[in-house]
Amino acid sequence: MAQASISQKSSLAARRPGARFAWIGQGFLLLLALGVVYILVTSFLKDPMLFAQVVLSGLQLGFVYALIALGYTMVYGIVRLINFAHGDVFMVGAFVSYYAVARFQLHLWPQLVLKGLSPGAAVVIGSVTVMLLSMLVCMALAVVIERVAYKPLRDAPRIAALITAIGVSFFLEYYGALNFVFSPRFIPYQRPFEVVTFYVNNGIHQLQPGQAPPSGSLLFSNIFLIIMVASIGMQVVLQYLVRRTKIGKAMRASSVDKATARLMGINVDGIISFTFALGAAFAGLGGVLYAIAYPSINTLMGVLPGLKAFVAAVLGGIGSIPGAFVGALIMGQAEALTMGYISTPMRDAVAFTILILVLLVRPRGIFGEPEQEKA
Amino acid sequence: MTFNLQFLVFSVLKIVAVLAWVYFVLWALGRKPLWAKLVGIAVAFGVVQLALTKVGDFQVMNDFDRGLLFQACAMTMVALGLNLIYGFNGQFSLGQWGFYGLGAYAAADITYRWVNGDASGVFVAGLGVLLGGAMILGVGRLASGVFVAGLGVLLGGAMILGVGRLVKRYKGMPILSQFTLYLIGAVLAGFLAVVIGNPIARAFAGGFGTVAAPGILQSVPIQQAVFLLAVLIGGVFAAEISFLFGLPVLTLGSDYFGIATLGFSIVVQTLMVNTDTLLPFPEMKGGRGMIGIPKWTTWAWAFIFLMFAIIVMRNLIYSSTGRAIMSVREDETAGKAMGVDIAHYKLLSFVIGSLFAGLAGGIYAHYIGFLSPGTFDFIVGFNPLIIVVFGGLGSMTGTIAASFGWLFFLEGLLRVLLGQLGTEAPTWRYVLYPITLLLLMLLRPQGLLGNVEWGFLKRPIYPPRKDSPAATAAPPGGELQPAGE
Amino acid sequence: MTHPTLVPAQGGAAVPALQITGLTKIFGGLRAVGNFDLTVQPGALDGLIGPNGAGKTTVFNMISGLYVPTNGEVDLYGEPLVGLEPFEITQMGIGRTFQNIRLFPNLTVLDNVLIAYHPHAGYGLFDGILRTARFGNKEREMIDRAREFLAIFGLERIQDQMARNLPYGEQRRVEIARALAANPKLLLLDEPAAGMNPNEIERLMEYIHFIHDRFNLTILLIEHQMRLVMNICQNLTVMDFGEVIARGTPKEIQNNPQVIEAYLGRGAAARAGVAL
Amino acid sequence: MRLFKLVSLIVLVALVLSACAAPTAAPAPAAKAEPTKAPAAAAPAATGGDLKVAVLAPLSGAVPTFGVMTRDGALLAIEEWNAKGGVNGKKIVPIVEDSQCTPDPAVNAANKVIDQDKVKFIVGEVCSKASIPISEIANAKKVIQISPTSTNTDVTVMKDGKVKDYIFRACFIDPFQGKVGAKFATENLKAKTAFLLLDQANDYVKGLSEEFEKAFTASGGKIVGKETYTAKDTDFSAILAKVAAAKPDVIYLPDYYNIVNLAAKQAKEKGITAPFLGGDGWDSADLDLKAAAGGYFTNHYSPDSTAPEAVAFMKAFKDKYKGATPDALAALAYDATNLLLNSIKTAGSDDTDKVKAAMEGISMPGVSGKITFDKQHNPIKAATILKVTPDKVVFDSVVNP
Repeated sequence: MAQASISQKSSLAARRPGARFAWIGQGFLLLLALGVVYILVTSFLKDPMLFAQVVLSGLQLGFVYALIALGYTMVYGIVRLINFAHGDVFMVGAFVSYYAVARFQLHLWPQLVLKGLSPGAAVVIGSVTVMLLSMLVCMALAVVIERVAYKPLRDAPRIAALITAIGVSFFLEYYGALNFVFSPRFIPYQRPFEVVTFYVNNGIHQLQPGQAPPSGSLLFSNIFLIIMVASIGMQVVLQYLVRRTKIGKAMRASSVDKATARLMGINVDGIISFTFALGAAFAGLGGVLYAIAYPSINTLMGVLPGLKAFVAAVLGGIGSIPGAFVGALIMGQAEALTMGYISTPMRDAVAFTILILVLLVRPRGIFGEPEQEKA
Repeated sequence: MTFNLQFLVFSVLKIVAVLAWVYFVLWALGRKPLWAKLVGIAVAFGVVQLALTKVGDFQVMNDFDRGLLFQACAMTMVALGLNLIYGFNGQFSLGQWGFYGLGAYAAADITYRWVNGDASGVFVAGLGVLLGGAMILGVGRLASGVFVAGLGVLLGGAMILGVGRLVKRYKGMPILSQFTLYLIGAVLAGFLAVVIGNPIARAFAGGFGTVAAPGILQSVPIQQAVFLLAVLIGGVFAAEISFLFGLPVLTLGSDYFGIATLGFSIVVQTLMVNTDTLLPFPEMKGGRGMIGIPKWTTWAWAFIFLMFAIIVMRNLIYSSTGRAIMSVREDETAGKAMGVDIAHYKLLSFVIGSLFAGLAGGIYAHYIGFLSPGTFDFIVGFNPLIIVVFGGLGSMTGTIAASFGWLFFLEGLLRVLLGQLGTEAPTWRYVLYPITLLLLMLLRPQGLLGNVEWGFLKRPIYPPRKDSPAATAAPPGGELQPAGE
Repeated sequence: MTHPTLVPAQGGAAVPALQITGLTKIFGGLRAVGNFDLTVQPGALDGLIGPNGAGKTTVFNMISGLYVPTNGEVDLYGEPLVGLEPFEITQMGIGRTFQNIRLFPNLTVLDNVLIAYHPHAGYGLFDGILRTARFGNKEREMIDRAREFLAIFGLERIQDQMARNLPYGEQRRVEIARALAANPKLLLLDEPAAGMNPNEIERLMEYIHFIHDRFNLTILLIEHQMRLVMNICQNLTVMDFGEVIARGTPKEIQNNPQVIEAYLGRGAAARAGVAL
Repeated sequence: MRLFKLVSLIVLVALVLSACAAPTAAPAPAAKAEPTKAPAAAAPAATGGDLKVAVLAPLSGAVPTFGVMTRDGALLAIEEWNAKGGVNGKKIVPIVEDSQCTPDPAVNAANKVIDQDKVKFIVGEVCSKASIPISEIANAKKVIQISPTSTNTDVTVMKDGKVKDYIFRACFIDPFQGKVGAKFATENLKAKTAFLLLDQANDYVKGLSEEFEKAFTASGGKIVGKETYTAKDTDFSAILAKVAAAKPDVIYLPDYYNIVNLAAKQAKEKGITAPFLGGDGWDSADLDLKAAAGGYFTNHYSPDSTAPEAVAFMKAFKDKYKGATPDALAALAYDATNLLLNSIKTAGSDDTDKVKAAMEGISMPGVSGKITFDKQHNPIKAATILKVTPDKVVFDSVVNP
C-alpha cells in the first residue's frame, strides 16, 4: 500500500507538474486578503469610533438586504429562477406604506379607535398595521406575478422565465412611474413614527434634535434596532417554518424534486405560489423599513437594493436561508467599509469583486452545497 | 396634434423592409458560386447605400433610419457574440455589454488621440494588444514565427511570452495560479507597450501637421486605416480582457457565471465613470462623457463588420470547432468523454463572443461620436440577452432578425406611434415594451424563430458520395425496437 | 502522445490493456471505492458487477478521469492515466458510455459522431473560419467516414435526426457507436442493457459481440442483467461496498456464496443460483 | 383563451397598482399632467400654419421625474403662447419624445424629430450626456436647440473651443453657482471650513463643487474633506460619520433634491448641525423642508419673489397641473421655451439663422430673472440665495460673484 501510494504520487506529479504552482494563486489571494486586512486595521487604529460607526451603518444595510435576499434565495431554491421583479415588489411595499401613512393616515388608527391607549403602544400598533398591509399587498402582487408571468413558463426553457422576470420588472418600474400611478417623482417619505437617535458615550443617551453629540460617541437609531430585530426575527420565523412545519417540509421536497413531490400528494403549484408570497412579504417589510431608514422613495428604488440582495444571496449560497443572511451582512459591511475607507464609486466594484473571489474559492457560495458531478 | 397615418404605415413597412433585407443578405450569401455571392452582397450593400443617399431633397432613409441601422448593426454583432456564448456554448453571460463598452472606449481613445495629433493610442494600444495576444497564445501558436521571436528577443519579454507556454508545460496548474501569471504577464505587457509605444508614437508626431495645415497622417486614407486599426484593436482588447476574466470565472456553473459576468459589467462601468480620476485617461472625462470622437463609421464599414461577424460566426459553428463548442452546451460530461477539452472551448467561445462585442463597440463609438458610461449601464445590458432569447437561442438568423426588428420596433415604430398620440403618450413606451416582451415570451418561449435558419446560415449539406461503400457487415440487432415506447 | 512513464510497464510483451491498482475514492469521509485492483487483458470482454451503490460507476468515472482518485493507479497499456484531464484520457484511447444515456440531445446523430472525431479533425479554428482547402478536404473526409461508420451500425437512415427524438434503444446504439467513433482501445460500457426488455437484451448481446469482434476491442462493462453478463463476459469482477469481493469466470461467480450473499442478503445464499 | 386570461390579469395588476395611488389629494400632490388640450376657444385663432417645437425629455430611464417636470414646464409655455395666438400667427405644435437621459435613445429621438417631423426647434434634454450628442446633430443640421438644464460646457461649445452656433442653454453653467456659493459661505456664513459631497458621475455636481472648492480656498477657506457618493446611493451614514468627525462649518452638496432629502435627513439624525449649502437642483416641491431646514442654496429665482413673471408662472403651473408646485427643472424648461418662442417672434420667421441671431441678442424677463446670453450661449442672470426653513423656502440675499 505504501509502495503504491508513493508510486502514485510521483506519477501524479509527473502528470500534473503545474500542481506545485498552486502557491501562486494562493499567494495572489493572500496578498489581496492582506491588503484588505491592512486597510481595515489601519482604519480601525486611526479612529476606532469612526470605524465602529461605519460598521454599524453596514449592519443596518446588511439587515435590510437580508430581508430581500430571503425572497431571492427561496424562489431560486424552489424554481431556479432569478426573480428580477423581486426588487420592484420591494418598491411597491415602500409605496403602499407611503400611501397608507401619508394619504390614509392608517398609522393613526389606534389613537382614533382605541382611546386610552398609551401613545407608545398606539404608535407601535399603527406602524405594525402599516407594515402588515404592505406585506399583504406585496404577497398578493407576487402571487399574481407568479401566476401571470412565471407559471405558464414552468416547462419552457429557464431563460424564458428570466426574460419575463425582466419584463415584469420594467413594467412595475415604468408603469409605476406613470403620473396616475405612483408618479416618477422622488417622493419624500412620511414615516409612521419618528426616528430617534441615541448615542453611546458613558451610557446611552437620547440625542435631541439640533444637538450635536459629544465627540467620540457612537450613534445608533431606533430604526436600526427595528431593522435588526425584524430581520433576525424573520430569519428565525423562516427557519422555523421551513424546518419544523408541514408546509416547510413540502417546500423542501418541492425544491429537491418537483415531480416526486407531486406524486407524494404535495400541491407543488400551491407551494411555489406560497414561496413567492412569503418572499414578497419579507420584501414588503424590507421596503417599509428601508423607506423609513432612507426616506425618499421612487419607482426605481428597488433596482439596486434588489440586485445587492441577490448578490448577497449568491454569496451566501443561493437556496440556503442562513447563507442569504450571512451573505447580506457581508455585502452590507463590504459596502459600508468601501464607502468609508476606499471610495464610494468603487463600492459596487468591490462588492462584485468579493463575490467573484468567494465563488472562485467556494463555487456554490459560502453555505452552498458543493455540487457533486454526476456521470 | 394631427394623427399622421403615413408615418405609422412607413414605420411598419420599414420593419418589414429591414427584415426582408436581412433575408436577402442571408439568401445572397448562401448562393453557390462565389461571384453570385459577391453580386448578392454588393446589391444588398448598394440598395441601402442608395436609400441613404440624398437626391435633391429626397431620401428614402433619413438620418433617423440611418442611426437605427447603425445601432442595429452594432447590436447584431453584440447579440451574435452573446448567442455564441450563451446559445451555442451554453454559458449564461450578462457581461457582453461590458465588453462592448471596453471595445468602444478603446477604439474611441485611439482615433481621438489620432485626430488630436497623438499617435500614442495606436502604438501603445496596438503594442499592448499584440503583446497581450502573444502572451496569451504563447510561443508555438499563431504568433510563433517572426513576430513573437523578434519581439521576444527585442524586448526580453520572454517571461510574458512564456506564460502561455509555462501553463501548457506545467499541466494541472490550478486556474488561479494560471490567472495570476497571466495577470502579471498582462501588466508587464501593458508596461512594455507604454515604454516602447510612446517613443515610436513621438517619432510620428511630425507627420500630423497643424490644425490649419494637416500633415500626411491626417489624410483621409490614413485616417481610415487608423480607424480600421482602432476598431480591430478595440475588439482584440475586449477579447483579451475576456480571456483574463473568463479563465478563472468560466469554471463557475451557469447561473454563477452569469452573476459574475454581471459583476464584470458593473465594474467596467464603474471604471468608465472614473476614467479621469482613478485611470489616467483625462480625455475620456469620466462620467461627463467623452466628446470629440471622429464620426468615421460609414455604412460601408458597418456593413463590412456585420458581414464579417455573420460569416465568421457561421463558419465557426459549422466546423468541428463549432460542434465541440455545442457539445459543451449539450452535455459537458459527455463532451469530456468524447475527448473535447471543455474548458478550452468555453474560453474560446467566450473570447470570440467578446471580440464581436468589442468590434461592435468600435463601430458604435465612431457612429455616435460621444461615449458616456450611462450607455453601458447593466440595465441596458439586458437588451442583447433579450434579443438573443427573442430570436431563439442557438439560432443565428433569429439573432440577426431580432436585432434589427427589435431596434426598428422599440426605437422606430413605438417612438413614431406614441409621438403621434399626444404629449403624454411617450411615457408609455417603456410600459408597452415590457408588455410586448411578456406576451411574446409567453406565446413563444422558444423564441420567434426557434432554431430555424435562413439561406447562408442553414447547415451546409454534404450529400453522400455516390461510390460510398455499402455497409460491409450488417450489424446484428439492426432492427432494435424501442423499449416500452 | 508520449508521456514520461515513471511506473514501468509490467512485463515485456503481455502488457495488460487496463491495469488498476489500489484505486480508492473517498467522498467527504465516505469510502466509495477502496483499494480496488483490476486487470483487463487485451481483447478481453470483461464485466464488473455488483449491487446498486457498490461503486462500479465510480470506478468507471475514475478510469475516464471524471473523478480524480484519492489514491491508486490506472494504466492503459502501461501508460498511467491518473492526473490527466478526461478529454486527454479519451484521446489516449478510452471510450465510454453512460448509465443514463448522455447523447448531445439537440444535435443530429451525425453531429454526435462527428464530435467524437473532433480531436482528430485535422484542421484548426482558423481553417474553419476561413474555409481553407484543408477544411474542405478534412471535413468532407470526416463526414464520409462518419457516414460509413454509421452505416456499419445500420444507423445511416437516422443520421440527420435529432438525438433527442430517437427511441431509447436507438439512443443506446448511437451512444455506443459514438464511443467507438473516438477509436478507443478500451471501451467502457456502463449498464448498456438498462431499461431494455429481454428481446432487446438479446439483440444487444449480439451487438456487443459484433463490435468486440469487428473493432478488435477490449471491453469492460458494468451490468445488472445477469443473463447478459453471464452470456458474453469472459471474466467477472464483483464489487460490494466499494471493494472487490470475488473474481473469476461467470461460472465461478455464479456459485460463489459471497456474491450471492451480496446480492440477496444473508440466508438467501442457499436458495441462490436461480437468480443469477 | 390563455392569452385572454393573461391580458386580463395584466390589466388587473395595472388597475390595482393605480388604485393604490389614484385619489391624488395627498399632502404632497403628484404632478398630474394631462395631454395638452387645444387652446381655449376664446383665444385668437392662429392662422399661419403650424410651428413644431420638439421637447426631448427623459420620460423613462433613470430620471423620469426630471423629464416629466421639464416636459410640463415646456408645455405650459407653449400652451400660453398658443392661447395668445401662437407665434408669428402660427400655432405651436409640441412634439414630445422620450430620450431617456442616455445617448442612444437621445440621438434616435433627435433624429426622429428632425428628420421625420421636420422640427427646427428643440427644447431639451435634461442631462448633459444626452444633450451633447443631440447638440452635435442639431448644430450640424442647423436646428436650434435650447437645453433647459444641461450644465456641461461641452453642450454649447465644441471640443476645439468654437461655439456651436445653434445651441443654447437656459441654466447657469457650473462655475457661476459654485463661485456664488463659495462667496456666500465665506462672507455671509463666515465659514472657515467646508466639506464637499459630490457625485463623481454627475457633471453638474462635479462642476459646481470644483468651482466652489476653487473659490472657497481662494478666499481663505479650507476644504476639510471631500467624499464621493453615487446617484443611486441611499445610505450616507458611512460618509456622514466622516463629516461628523471633520466638523466643518458648512457642507456643500450641490445635487438634486432627492439626494439632499436623504443626506440632510440622515445628517440631522446624526446630530450634524453644520448647514448644508447647494445649488439650484435643490429647488423642488419635493424638497424635504424639515430635513434641509437651515440649509441654503443658490437659485435663479425665488418662489416668494414678487417678480410678476415668477408669480404668474407659479400660478399657471399650479392651475394647469392640479396643484403641483413647479421645481427648478420646470421653471427652466418654461424659460427655455419662452426664450425660444420670443426669439422666433423677434426674428419674425422660423428661419433658424435669423432666430439664432435674435436669440443671441435677446433680453427677456423670465421666471428665473432677466436673461441675456453671453458669447458662449450661456445665460447671464443674477443669482439669489434662498434659505430653507422647516415650512418654506425663503429669499435670503442676492450675491454677485
